[in-house]
Amino acid sequence: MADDWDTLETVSARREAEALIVDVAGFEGPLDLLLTLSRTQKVDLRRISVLHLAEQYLVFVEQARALRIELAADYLVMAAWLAYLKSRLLLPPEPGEEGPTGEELAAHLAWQLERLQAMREASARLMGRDQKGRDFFARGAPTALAVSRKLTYEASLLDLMRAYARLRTRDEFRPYAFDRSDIYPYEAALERLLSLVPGASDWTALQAYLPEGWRGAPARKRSAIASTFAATLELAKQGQIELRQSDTFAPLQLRRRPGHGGGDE
Amino acid sequence: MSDDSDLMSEIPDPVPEPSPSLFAAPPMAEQERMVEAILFACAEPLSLAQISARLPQGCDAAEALGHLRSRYTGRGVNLERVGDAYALRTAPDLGWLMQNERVETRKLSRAAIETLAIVAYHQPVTRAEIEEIRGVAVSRGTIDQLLELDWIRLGRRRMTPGRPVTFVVTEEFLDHFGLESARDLPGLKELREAGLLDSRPLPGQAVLEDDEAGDGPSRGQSELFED
Amino acid sequence: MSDDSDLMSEIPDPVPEPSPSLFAAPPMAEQERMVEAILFACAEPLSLAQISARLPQGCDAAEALGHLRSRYTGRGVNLERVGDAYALRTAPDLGWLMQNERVETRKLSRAAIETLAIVAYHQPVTRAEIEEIRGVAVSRGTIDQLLELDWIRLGRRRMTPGRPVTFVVTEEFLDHFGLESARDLPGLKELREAGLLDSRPLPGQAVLEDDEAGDGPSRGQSELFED
Repeated sequence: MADDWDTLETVSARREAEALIVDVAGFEGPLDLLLTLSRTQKVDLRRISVLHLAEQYLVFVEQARALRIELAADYLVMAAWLAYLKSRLLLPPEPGEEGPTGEELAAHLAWQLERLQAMREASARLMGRDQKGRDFFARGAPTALAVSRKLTYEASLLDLMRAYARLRTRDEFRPYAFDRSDIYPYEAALERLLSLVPGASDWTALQAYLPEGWRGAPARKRSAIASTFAATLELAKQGQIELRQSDTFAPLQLRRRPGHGGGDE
Repeated sequence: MSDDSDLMSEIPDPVPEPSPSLFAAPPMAEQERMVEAILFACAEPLSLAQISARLPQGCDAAEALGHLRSRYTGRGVNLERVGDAYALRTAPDLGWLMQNERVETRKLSRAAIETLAIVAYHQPVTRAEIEEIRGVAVSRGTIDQLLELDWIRLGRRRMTPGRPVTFVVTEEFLDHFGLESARDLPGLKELREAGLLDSRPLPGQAVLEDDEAGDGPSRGQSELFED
Repeated sequence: MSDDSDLMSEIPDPVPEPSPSLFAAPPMAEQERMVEAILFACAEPLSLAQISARLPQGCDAAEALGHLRSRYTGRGVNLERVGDAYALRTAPDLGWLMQNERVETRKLSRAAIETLAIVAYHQPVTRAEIEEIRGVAVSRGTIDQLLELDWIRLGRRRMTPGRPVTFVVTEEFLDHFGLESARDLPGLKELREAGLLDSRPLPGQAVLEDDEAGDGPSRGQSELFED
C-alpha cells in the first residue's frame, strides 16, 4: 500500500501537481484545490485517504514554492494545518493529551470536502432545471395589476439599504463600483477579454490587452496585468483561447483558439 | 369538460396521413398545446402566418386555433381575433375583476426613501432626529406620503421636553420589503460586506460603526421590542 | 377547503353590513372562470389571500384553484404552485417554441451559483457559513447580485453573538426554477440524510459553536420537513 503511494507520488502525482500549479488562479480557495486533488485517488470521498491527500497538498505547495509561484495566504494556512494533521495521524497520541484525535480531524475534513462536492452537484442540478424565461414562460402581456391602489410607489430593499448607506457616509459616498480606483477587478478583465477574443486571431502579447489608463502607473499596471492574466487562464481553461510563452519570463502571448467562434459554449 | 374530449376524439389521428415534410406533424392535440403556449407567452397578437412560422413543419395553425377557440369558449380567458391576428384575452364580462388594478408605479423620491430608511434603522425616531441625520428639513409631504403608503406610523411620544411624536415602520413595510422584522435589516458592517458601501472607514465614524456592528441597526431598535 | 366560509358563518355579524349570506357566492364554475382570468392577467404568482381578496364574498379560491389546476393539466399552459402562491406558466416541454420571448440573463459566476445553492439548501444561512462551506471568502458583489436578481433575501438574524443576518431564497427563486417549495429542491432529502446539511463544528471547537448548532442551518432545513 505504502509502496503504491510512493510510486504514485514520484511520477504521476508530481506531474499532476505541476499541472495544477499552472492553474492555481482557477481554484476557488484551498478547499476547492483539495477537492480536485482528492479526485486523483479515484475513490468515493467517504473512503478517501486524508493522510495521502494532505501529502498531495503539501507536495503541491512545495512545488509552487520551487517554481516561485506566490500562493495566497489561505493556501499556506491550509498547508500548515494539514502538516499538523499529518503529524497527528502518524504519531501516537501523547498519554493524557487533550483535544480531538487526528482521526476526528481527518473525518471532519473529509466531511467538509464531501459537503462542498455535494453543493457543487446541487448547484449543477439547480442550474440544469427548467428556468423561467428560458424553458417556461409567464404571461407575455400581463394586465397591469397589483394592489388595488391607483398609484403605487416602488422601492426595493436594496434601494432602502443604499439610501441608508449613502446617508451614513454622506459627502464621502461614492458608488461602490468605483471605490478601488487602483484595483482592476478580475471580472472586468474577463469581460474585456471576452469581448476582444473574437478578433484575436494572431498571437498578441498579453500587455496589448491592458485597458486604456492602466498601462502607466506601476500600481495600476500591476493590478491590470494580474487580473488580465488570471482572466486568460480562465479562458484558456474554457478552451476559448491559447496561451504561449517562448521562455521563462518571456512575454506571454495569446490568441483565439483556432476554430473557436468566440461563442459562449 | 366532456365537450373537450369529444372534440379531441373527432380529430382523425394524423399518423397515417402522408405529410409533405420528412417528419410527420405532431398530433393535433399537441399542435393545440403549442399554439396555446405561444399565444400565452407572446406580448402581442400574432397573425396566422406568424403562428405557423413558429410551429414545426406540417402543422395546421388554423385548425389548431379553431380547436383552441372552442376550448376557451365560455371560459375566463377567450381566444380573440384582433384584426388579422389572434390573442388570448380576459373574458369581457370579467373585466371588472381587473378594474381597480390599473396601477401606476412610481419610484419613491430620494427624500422619501432616505426618510424611510432612517425610520427603519432608528425607530422610534422623531422628525427632528430624521432632519439631523439627513442634514436637511423633512417636508410635511414626505412624511404624509409614507404614512399614506402605510409604511410608517406614529409610535409612542418621546418622554422628552415637548413630548415629540415618533415614527416607526409598519407590518405593511415589512411585508413590502420582504423582511421578517426591522431587526433583520443589515447594519453598516454588513452593508459593507455585501458591497453596498465603501469599505474604507471614514474619519470620525469608527465609534458609531463599532456600535452598529455589535448589535444590529441601533439602540432605538431595542425599544421597539419592549412592549 | 371550505374553512373560510365556515369561519365566516360562525362569526356573528355585528353590523348590518354585506355579509356572505346576503349575496350568494357565484357558482363554482363561475369562481373558476374568475380565478382563471385573475391569474391569466398577472405575470407574477398570486397568493391565495391575494386571489381571495379580488373575488366576491363567499368564494372559495382554494377549491376554484383545484379545479383550474386539473383543467390545465397536460395543456400548453399549466397552473403552477410557487411557495404560497399560484401562477400560470407555459409547459416546460414547449420552451423551444418561445425563442423570441427568451430573456438573455447575465451569466452567473461559479461563485454566485454555488452561493445560491448553499443559500437554498442550507437556509437560513449566514455569510460566514457560506464561506465555511466554500472554503473561500464570498466576494463583494456576489451577495449583491443575488439580492438584485431577487433570488435571495434577508431572513431572521441568527440569535448568536454578533447576531449575524441570514439569507433565505425568495418566491421569485422558486418561480424561476419551477419549484413548488424549497422542500422540492432536487436531492434535498438525500443530502439531509447523509448529514451534509448539518452544521458540524471542527472537533475541538464544539463549545464555541454550540450556540450556533441549536439555531443553525440544520434546524432550518429540518423544519421544512416537519409539516
